[in-house]
Amino acid sequence: MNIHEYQAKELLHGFGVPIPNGKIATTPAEAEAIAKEFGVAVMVKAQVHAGGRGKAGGVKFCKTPADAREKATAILGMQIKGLTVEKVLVTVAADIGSEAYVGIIVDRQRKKPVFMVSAAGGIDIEQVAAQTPEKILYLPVDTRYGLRGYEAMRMGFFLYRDVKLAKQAAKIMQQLYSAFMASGCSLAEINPLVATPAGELIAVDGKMVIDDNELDRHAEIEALRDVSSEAASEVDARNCNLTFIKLDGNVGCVVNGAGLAMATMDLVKYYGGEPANFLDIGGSSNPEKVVNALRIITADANVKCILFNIFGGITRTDDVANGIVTATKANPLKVPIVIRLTGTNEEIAMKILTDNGFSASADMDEAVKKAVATAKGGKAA
Amino acid sequence: MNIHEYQAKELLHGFGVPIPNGKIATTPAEAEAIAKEFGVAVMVKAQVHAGGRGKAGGVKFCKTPADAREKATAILGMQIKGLTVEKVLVTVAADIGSEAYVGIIVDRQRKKPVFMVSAAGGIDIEQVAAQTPEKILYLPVDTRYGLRGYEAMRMGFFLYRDVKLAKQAAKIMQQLYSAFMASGCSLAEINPLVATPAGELIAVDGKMVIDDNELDRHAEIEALRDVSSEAASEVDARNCNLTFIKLDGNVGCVVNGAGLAMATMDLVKYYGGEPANFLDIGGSSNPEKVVNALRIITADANVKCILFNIFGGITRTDDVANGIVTATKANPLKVPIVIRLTGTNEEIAMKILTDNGFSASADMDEAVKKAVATAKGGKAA
Amino acid sequence: MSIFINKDTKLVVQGITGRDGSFHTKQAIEYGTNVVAGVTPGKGRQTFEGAVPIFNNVYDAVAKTGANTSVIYVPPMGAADAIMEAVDAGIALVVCITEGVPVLDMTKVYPFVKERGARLVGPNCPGVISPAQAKVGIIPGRICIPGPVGVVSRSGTLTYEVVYQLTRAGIGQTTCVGIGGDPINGTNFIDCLSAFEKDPSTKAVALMGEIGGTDEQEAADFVKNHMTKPVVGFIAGQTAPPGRRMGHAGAIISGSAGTAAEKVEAFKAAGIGVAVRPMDFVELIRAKLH
Amino acid sequence: MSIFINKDTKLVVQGITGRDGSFHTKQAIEYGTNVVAGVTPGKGRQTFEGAVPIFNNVYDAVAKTGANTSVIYVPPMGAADAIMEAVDAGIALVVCITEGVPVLDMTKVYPFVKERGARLVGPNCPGVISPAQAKVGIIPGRICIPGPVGVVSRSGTLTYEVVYQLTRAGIGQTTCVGIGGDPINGTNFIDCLSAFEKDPSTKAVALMGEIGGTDEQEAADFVKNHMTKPVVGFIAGQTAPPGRRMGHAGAIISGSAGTAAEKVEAFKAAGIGVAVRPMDFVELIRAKLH
Repeated sequence: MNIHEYQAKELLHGFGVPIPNGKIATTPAEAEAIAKEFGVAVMVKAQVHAGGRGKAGGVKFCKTPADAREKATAILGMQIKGLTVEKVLVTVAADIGSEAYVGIIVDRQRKKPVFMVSAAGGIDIEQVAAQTPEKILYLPVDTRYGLRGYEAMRMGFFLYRDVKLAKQAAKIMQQLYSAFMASGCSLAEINPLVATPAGELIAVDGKMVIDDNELDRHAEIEALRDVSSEAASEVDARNCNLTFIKLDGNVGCVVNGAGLAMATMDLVKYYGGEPANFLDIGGSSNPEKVVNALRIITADANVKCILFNIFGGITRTDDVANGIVTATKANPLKVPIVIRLTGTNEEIAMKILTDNGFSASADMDEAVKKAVATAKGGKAA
Repeated sequence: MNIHEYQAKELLHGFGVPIPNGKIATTPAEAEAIAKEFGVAVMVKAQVHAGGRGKAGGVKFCKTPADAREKATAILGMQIKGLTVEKVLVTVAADIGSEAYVGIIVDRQRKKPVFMVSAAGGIDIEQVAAQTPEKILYLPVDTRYGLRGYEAMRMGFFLYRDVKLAKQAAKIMQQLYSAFMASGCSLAEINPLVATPAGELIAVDGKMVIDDNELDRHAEIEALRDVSSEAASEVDARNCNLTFIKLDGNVGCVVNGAGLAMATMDLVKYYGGEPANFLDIGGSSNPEKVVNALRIITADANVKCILFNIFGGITRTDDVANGIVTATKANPLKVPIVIRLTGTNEEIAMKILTDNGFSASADMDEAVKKAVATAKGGKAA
Repeated sequence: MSIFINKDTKLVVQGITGRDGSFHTKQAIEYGTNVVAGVTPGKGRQTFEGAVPIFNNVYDAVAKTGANTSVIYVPPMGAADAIMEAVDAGIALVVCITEGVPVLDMTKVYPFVKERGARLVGPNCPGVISPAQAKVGIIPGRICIPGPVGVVSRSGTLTYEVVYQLTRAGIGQTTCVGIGGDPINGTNFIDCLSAFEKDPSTKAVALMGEIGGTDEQEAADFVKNHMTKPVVGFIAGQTAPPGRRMGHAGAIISGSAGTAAEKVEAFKAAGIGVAVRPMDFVELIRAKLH
Repeated sequence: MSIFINKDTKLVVQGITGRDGSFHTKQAIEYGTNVVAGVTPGKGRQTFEGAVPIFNNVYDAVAKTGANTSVIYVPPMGAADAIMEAVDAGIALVVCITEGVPVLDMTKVYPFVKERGARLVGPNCPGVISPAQAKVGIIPGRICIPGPVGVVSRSGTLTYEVVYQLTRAGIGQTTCVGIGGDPINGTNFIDCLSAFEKDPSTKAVALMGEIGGTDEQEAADFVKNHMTKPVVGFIAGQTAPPGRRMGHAGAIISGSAGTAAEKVEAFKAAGIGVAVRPMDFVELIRAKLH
């Protein structure tokens, strides 16, 4: 789960990380009032779940309150990577001496959270990584022992030669690590970590991504979710425990398991079709999930044919069959459906479908071919 | 460092452990008022750093407020193992269904904190351990991973067959472990952990011992220290960073290092003398420590001779010599002194002593023999 | 022969009385797996289906039944604890089916399991099956037959698909292992390839990978340098849209690695046969076997 | 020959600029120890006494100087961290002099050091000296001479006492090790006895124990079953008053073990010569050497 910059910074601040003063505005007038209150130059920053805000014009420096109003007017309502900006963070503009990058992410290879720090911070950090990898220090943390003091100091000295700055940085590493672990993060970043000319460190931007699997333990984090900044169909799918990503094709796919879902999409493409979506109904199944999946897919007017590809393991195919029958009784389908079912309780599922006038096959290749043909203009039973 | 039962229980309660309602009284009238406020039968319990309070008559059941006043009158001012009772805990008497023992201690052999739990709780738990060891479950905790849920449940089921009680107990184990780790304990005990007839668990008595080495990190725990319940000379010694235990002999010993201090006492005894104390001036030395050591030892009227046995490693013998000179200039000694010094900066130390009219030897055996003889009636230079 | 599980497997089911646990335990028993015990705290001294004794914890189950393998169907927040309990109780192979285990939990579970020399398969995996010998997890028994092919896969249902096609073509399996697709899992491709290489009954290996990470590339290296047996591979996600990248850190740590094209290249460079469609496994494997 | 340290020891001093660190580093250098580096965060690029380069951390010290042994003089709250840093940086032998290290810190340090196959001596110990070769810690160099006796002790100054008496009697030492008296320490009697048994120069061992715990009894068992070389032992605290017991738990876990009498009995049963007074070592060891 993504949270906004201002939320991430507040969380980090709760663990002691120094951040510039800031408040949220949803109107230009609010932005102006906040800038007036602060009485210094501010940044107005779009709060959306998308990278590259700065390059898209969503982050602006404002010398005066009137300036803040004007910039907020431009940014609020702006579209960034398909998402509408509904809030801006108005925050005191820091005096910038130098900018460092500090990130922590769970690394598959090392099977640990890994810190990445670089004195060459800012928006071009990926280029630094690609072109001058020696400018990045990678430091894996053994979570059994936590981040040890000497590791934090090592990062501090990698970023700053000055011992006072190095010690401040080491402290921030500990605070960032605590926030990362306590909030169940898969990613936390401070970029830039600014050293002011006065010798103070301050987190000018912050980003946190929460492991969805942790949310059951962290009601306070789940409460930070901002559904207004996500695509409605994806919010709907998530509320139904489905993984859904909208695409541009016309074959609506309902599959169980991410691997099989991807293989199904690959096969649709292989046979000349275009998938309309990725949709994984997941493991443990119930008929309700299928009803929701059909509702979400049929909301897409591009879909010309619906393809079910279900291979039952922990998913019971009879649950899926019951879901199809229930959903189509309540809302008769306007597009043809091709069903492929095999595995757990396959015989029961086939009987349910046949009894209700559906046909189904047990062969994936055959079903995909048929769905592609149907979407191109043919018709399924 | 020891803390009182009421302090330990408040600490445990802060981590969620259920405890009976209770308040501290320093006068019988207060005890009566508290009992009246609670409106139920209470226990009046002496708060003193000594085991065996119950057997010494320091813990009493009181049906009425008048009863509480009477029992408090008897207990306040009572001596238990040489310590005067200055406070009593007046606490709601729990309804007792069964009594379990739960303790956690750092174990040298396993190099881990080890839980010990037994359904046969109460004051005779050592007998249970000696006679029916199978009634105690030992569970070492790997602090890298913390107390895991299944370990806590295993202890819960060892204590209670009923799943509800087992789960309550498991939760209390987690809370106790958290309190143990967060407070820097070397010991924490709940004894008895009472199961009420209504099926609730409650910690009726609690004990915590804090690792002195942790106190620098735990100002809030250091603040719980009750110097009124410790021997004045030991409080004085601790404040001076000295380890001091008073004994009954007449040879006052000032030694650096616990092993050498014990070996010195052994040798005093071997040559027919009796040590007046154990006193370790520890590692890193400064003259101040010696001044304080002399003050504490000379306060004991039994002391007939003072024996210094210093073997300098990290302790510098010149620091010790300077301390002796300074202390005796300020407060001339009334008893003879025998000095043995060798090791780091020995030549400088010898010169300091000689210049100030002291004699000193480098041989332990000789010095001990001389001190014993002096204490018996001879005289040192 | 087979890898990881066989006729000597003595299985304890953690979470045996839950919805998934009870359903799949029945299936495992029907399949002929030696299910010796179940664990559900508070249900000790009961029995499952009148046949399998239930214990309050894995220690008791191991002490009383000699269980050597465990399968886990407990809810995600308790899965890490269940894995560590099994390993602590002396179980040598733990198969964790549970989906949704927090990845930070796994950062502690992984070294815990390694320290004790046990093997974990999963979490978030379909488990292991050695056809006609034992089934530990949720891979449907009826889609497998005994034979010479070792199967290893990061995905669940895609594994079933391929195994089913092999079976329909009369090509049986020594063992099928679903290693799971979570960021941190206990057993990787190389562990399985190495075991298949050593298993005398396995004559060829089918490997199903996915986009993301570099496990497939490392597997390809292993095949190139350490395997004598033929391997056929597949990568799912050729047409998947690029996932939303995770901050700068995600980009830095993975670099350009993880695309399907790159993985297919690595396979080819290692001499691994590449199945374009799942059904292609049949002909490719058949050719390798002859 | 010797154990743990010798002419090849390349020492890094953690906390080299502190009061104790600087004092004892000078002594170590005077003794002829090869002190290659010091560590004090923030003082990197300076030098100690114009001769020893100082680094901000142990990694840099190891990378630049090839240090293989570390000695720690940092304050107690930072000692656990310093030990782990040294081990992480690849140091094989870490000697921690610091007194007052919280014991719960050590419950994590101990497995950390073991996991990485390093050796920790201490904390709260006087260190190690191999006379005429190297001195790591605070054992005064002038009280030692080279010779055939291995010395191991739980206490600091008592060790000096015994070593000094041996030296005055002309009996030299291979290595003297103070293992420290803290509840959890990195190296115990058995580790040292085992090393002395293997060291060809060591002909006899002097062992100084104390009341409390059961380390001496275990050492006696080891001597009985695994040592061919003669051992002479001493137990301090024969006349010490019983310590205040630590709750019921303290009584349960230690039972009746730990008295001086019991330990002396264990020594006698294992054929260990028992010194009644520290000075008795001289005659007992002399007899064993001839």
